Amino acid sequence: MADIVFQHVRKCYGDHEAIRDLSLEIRDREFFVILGESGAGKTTTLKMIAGVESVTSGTILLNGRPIENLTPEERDCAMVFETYALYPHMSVYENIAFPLRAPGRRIPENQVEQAVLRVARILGIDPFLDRRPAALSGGQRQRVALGRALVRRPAVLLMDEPLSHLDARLRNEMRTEIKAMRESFGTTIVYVTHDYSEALALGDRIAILHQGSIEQVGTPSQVFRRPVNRLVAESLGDPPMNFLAGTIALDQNRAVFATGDMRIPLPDGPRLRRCVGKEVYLGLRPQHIRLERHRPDTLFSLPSKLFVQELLGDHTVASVSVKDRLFTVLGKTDQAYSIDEHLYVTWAPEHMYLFLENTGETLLAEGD
Amino acid sequence: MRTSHLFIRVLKILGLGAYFTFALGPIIWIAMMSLKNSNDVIASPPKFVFTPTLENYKAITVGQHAQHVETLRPDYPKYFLNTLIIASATVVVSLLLGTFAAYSLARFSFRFKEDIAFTFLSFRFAPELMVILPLYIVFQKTGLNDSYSGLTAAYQLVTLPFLIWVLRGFFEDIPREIEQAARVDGYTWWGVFRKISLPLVKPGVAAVVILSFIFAWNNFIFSMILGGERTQTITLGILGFIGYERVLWGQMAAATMICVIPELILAFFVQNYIVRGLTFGAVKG
Amino acid sequence: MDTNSWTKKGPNRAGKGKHMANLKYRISSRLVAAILCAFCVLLFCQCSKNNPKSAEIHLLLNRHPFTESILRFIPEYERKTGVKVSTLLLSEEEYFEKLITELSSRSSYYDLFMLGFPHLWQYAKAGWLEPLDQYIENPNLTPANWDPNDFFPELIACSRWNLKQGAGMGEGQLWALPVNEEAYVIFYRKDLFERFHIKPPATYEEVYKAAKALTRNVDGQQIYGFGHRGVRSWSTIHPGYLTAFATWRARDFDDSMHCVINSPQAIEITDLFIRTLKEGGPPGWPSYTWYEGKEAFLSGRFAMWFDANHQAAAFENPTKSQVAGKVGYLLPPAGPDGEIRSSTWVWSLAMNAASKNKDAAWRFLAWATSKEMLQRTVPYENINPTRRSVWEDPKTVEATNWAQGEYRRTAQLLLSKYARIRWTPSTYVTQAGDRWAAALQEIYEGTRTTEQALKSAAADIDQMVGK
Amino acid sequence: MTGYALRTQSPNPPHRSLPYLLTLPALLALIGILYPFVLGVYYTFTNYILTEPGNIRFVGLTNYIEIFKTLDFWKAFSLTFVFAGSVVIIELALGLGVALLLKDAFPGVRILRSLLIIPMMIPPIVSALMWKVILLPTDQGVLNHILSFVRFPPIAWLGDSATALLSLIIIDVWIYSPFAILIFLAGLQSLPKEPYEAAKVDGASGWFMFRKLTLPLLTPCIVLVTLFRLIDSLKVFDIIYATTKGGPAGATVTLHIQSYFEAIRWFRMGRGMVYLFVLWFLCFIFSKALSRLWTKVLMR
Repeated sequence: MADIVFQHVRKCYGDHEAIRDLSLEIRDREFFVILGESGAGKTTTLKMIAGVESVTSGTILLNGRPIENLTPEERDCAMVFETYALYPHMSVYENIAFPLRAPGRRIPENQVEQAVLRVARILGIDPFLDRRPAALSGGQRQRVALGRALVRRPAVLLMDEPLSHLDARLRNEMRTEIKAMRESFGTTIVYVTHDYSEALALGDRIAILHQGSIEQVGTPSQVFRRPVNRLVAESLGDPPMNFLAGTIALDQNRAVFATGDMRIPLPDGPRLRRCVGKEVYLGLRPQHIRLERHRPDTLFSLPSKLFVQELLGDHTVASVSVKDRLFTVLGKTDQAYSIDEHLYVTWAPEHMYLFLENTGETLLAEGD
Repeated sequence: MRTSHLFIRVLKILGLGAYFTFALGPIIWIAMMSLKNSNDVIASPPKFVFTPTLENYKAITVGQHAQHVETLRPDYPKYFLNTLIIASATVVVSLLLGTFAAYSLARFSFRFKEDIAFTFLSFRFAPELMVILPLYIVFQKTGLNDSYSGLTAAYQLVTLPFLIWVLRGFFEDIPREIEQAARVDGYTWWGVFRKISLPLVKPGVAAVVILSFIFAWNNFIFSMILGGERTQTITLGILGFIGYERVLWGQMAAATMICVIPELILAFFVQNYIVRGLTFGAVKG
Repeated sequence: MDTNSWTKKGPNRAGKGKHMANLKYRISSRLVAAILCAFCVLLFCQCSKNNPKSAEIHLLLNRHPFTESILRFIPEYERKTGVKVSTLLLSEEEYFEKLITELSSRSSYYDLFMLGFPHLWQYAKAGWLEPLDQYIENPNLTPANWDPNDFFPELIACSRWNLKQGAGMGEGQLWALPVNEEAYVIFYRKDLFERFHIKPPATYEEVYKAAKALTRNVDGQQIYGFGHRGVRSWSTIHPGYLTAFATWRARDFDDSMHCVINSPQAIEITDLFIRTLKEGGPPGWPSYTWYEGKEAFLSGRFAMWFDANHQAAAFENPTKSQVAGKVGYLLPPAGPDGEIRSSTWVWSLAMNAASKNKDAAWRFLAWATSKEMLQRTVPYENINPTRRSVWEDPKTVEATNWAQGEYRRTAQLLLSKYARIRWTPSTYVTQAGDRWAAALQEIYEGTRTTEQALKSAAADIDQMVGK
Repeated sequence: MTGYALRTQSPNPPHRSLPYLLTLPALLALIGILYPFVLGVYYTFTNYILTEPGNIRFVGLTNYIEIFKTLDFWKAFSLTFVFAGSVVIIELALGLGVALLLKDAFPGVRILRSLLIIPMMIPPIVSALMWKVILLPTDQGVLNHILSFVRFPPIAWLGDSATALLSLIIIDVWIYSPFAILIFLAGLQSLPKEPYEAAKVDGASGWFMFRKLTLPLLTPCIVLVTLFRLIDSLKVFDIIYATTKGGPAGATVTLHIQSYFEAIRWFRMGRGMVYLFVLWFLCFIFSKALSRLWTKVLMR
């Protein structure tokens, strides 16, 4: 029903440029996730779509029609705010019915009631319809906010970190619910989060936003497996990717990653050869690294020393110092090491990432 | 630990007791004065024990026919009504004008915003005496003197800047996202203002209504100079108990006690809003 | 309607239809109602105003036995003449502030108002008062039995001035008609004087000694010997102090309008007077207004009280006074030359020169100052009438026959012999008096010596006068 | 008014002119004062005597120079400051203290809160008159009478230059501290609970929480109370007019009272207006400073 196109959109607050030259295409009925750390401009982007923040320059097209000069009520958007922004002086019922009673909609009161009750039933908040938001728990408030957004089948549903204030269990639960619901509602959804797992789990496509600029747009597997730069790679995955500084050198006419006196061979290719002598980072995801007591029989390993190890049920998280850096390693529970034990980290060659030090550009990604 | 807790409790009660003795002592004394006859009221040293009489109240409301006629026809009810009309009209007009201005100053960004806000405040700077004589001439030329509308207009100087500044604070306190949510839900700024912002600042409105009403009710110089025989207010009415050859302290005290009643009633009704509304913080965010 | 429904956590009222009753229209409808109410009220006020009547006069009056009693007869006047009379009655302080605003803006709204001689001089000089002689002489406006010669000649003289600063009282136009007069006596407690064997004082020295002697604890109650007004106002100067001051042959201004309140005689008597207050008076004298002093005397706290003689009406009223029957009336003491010189005060009614209804105003003025009306105000404590016939009327005699006729004797003596306006005619009386009173407070508080305080006051007053 | 709400940039209004349209009616309602004000300022440069309205001459800065040369002016100037400073500080402290005590619910608190505002409901000029009766110098006054029960010698209060200003401060505090209490109560009631719970968990003392949490969160309230109480107490008139009229011996002559004497009682409008203009200017300076603070607080 609705696609959204950003064309060179800028947003400034005084001297501060919150969004710089944003161009983006969100397809009809897509679950589009915007991922970024706080302050990246995610909420601003959403609010510009909703029309509660103005656009400094550039154009936003909704179904091909520029909307940046329309008032919020003229755009058919609904939004779930991070703070929920429930109306404290209204009951849950009134909160959910509020958008339907907007002067432009003129929906008869009996239909309003039907719609509210239907949504409430789906979200499981029908027992609280008479309460005020203050008397609800966080999860219930979140569902009211969701209900208020969904009750009128908007063309675009905007969700701003709707799960961030919930505890872990509820968060997972709601994530599943949202995922299930999106199928039945069938609107374009723009979902903002700082949680990569939420992004990967929910999004059809993900945009990684950093300091007001888009770093990469792609499907979850694209952005996860083939990040365009170090920033994207770093922001997806928990614990985040490990990095080791070094240079690309030529060793026996092959490109190698050189750090100290260690040499790690790299897959050959013209691209890497062109970068010989450049400062780079080697990137390894924690779940791709294994620890060995003895020097493994592979070139893809580095000596290290165990710093700390936490046992977390089915797996362990270990911190080991590799050269002067700490690496995080996810491993199995059956492996227990002692502090300061000398270990080797090792990995499969196809799991190596390589990023340029100065621009962060990806030289090597999974599968290359 | 426990004893220090108890100690603090006792200290708190003592503090409150001291303040309320200070605040209510004179009120009680005025109430006692209002119940004394003309002899007891000027007794020296002052009397704490006396035979209470309602003659003062009777004298100022319906008049009295004692052998020594002290009041003519009591004008006090008229003053009371005048003040009620003027103070209510003042508050209503202030609310109508001030709420929008306060909202605008709290919510929108526009050129000269802070200057406009300060200008509003600055209307309160001018000492009454500085403007009263020229103002009187203006009023006289426009026929506004000795009229309810004229006094209502003049009282805006007292109430409006105050109302705007306080309400502005309350509006600023509404989380902006609540209003944005309402915009997204399909309401114009006016709809948001009416359905969301205004109901949410009810406690603020309640607080400024009572305070503005009090300011208007108590005004002295404006009502003295700009008022007249038709619009004489309660403040002058009470001062009128200072006669040429005697001061009717008892009647003055009775008039003072009656004068407080409308404000107390208003405060009582409005207090629900103030106290409830002020728990607003719990709902935020 | 339930006005605070949103704060109310009602029982769980889940159910159909109930939610429909929302507060959607409540606020707006109330707002509209409020707007309508406000505008209706304002509109109504505007319309009800400015409704010109053929004959209507407006009076601006201060609270005074005369005005309060004349108000009773206004309905009668309206019935008789068909003229509508509307009045604004204010307490003295507020009254003069309102009056100066009205007059200085040349408002024609109020036709008649009350004033004392200092204001008479000020307003007459400013051209705000209508001269009255022409009306008195006009037989069409003044009834034949309205006898101008019945007024005490001294009081009529007080109301004439030729507008020359520093002189000319009793000359020139008649600017107002006197309705009440007061002169100053020392009220004293006969019982206390007898009990402590003190002779009623005949000189200011004796006043001082008596005051000191009587400032004592009597039957467990602290008594103060001597009381006088003390607030920072020219009205503090006017009664006892100016009487004493004049008795020392000291003057406020010399013939060339230089302020001479720091002359040697002035310093001498001021010194004595303030010393009397300080050593024989109540603490906190600078906060005493006439009514606080009067109430102190009424409740028996002062042995002497130097103020307007008509206060006797209250002192002799047993329902109001704890000293009824114990009060003596003492003529002001004589000075070094053996002469008594009392100050005096006259309340008068005057006409606004800007009035648009002068004839109607004069008719009312003539009615209000007629023998009949002045006589009718006496029972309402308008003591010290300004017409001889009223003063001598048996009814008045009966009403004022306090202390076995002592009151009437002193009043008569004062009026005929001793009481005169002791201020030099000029427009500066209130200004000079205010400043002068501040100087007395300085002396009392000891912040300045008598000489310094009066000298600096005189310099300031000279500056006010423009010398 | 607690200032902890998320404060982002104000949004642009829906129409560029809307904010002006919304503020305009209120401005227009007040703008009528401008003409009298300008006229008042003009009078400061003239020799206008109230009783000589036909004889207004422009005299330049003469009035200012004459007045600034007198000691009386500077005395009134400093007295005004002492009075305003003391009442604002006392009312802030008392207001905050009592508001803190009344913040928590306990039986009867609602009645106390209602009773609290009564002093403010009486016209100040009447309150002052009543206080004058209470503070009468000898044991004629009820306060001295009560003090005499504990063998305290009578105090002349308003009648003594040593205690007159103090008495006026007491009266002013009595009338207006309910204003401060009311505003602080409003502020305290809307404080967020979370930071306090966090601080309690951290074992912070009550004093610490007050200093580090309550005071900063209440800053807008404090600014508001200071602003309005400062303006009004610099302009104090009613209560002095009703009690001492500047006496005894000039112990309570403030700028406003002196201007009342000059302009209304002595008819010297030109000089009186100078006092008032100085007063206006003081209000202006202080308010400017305070409103800067207000904006800063809101922007933090």
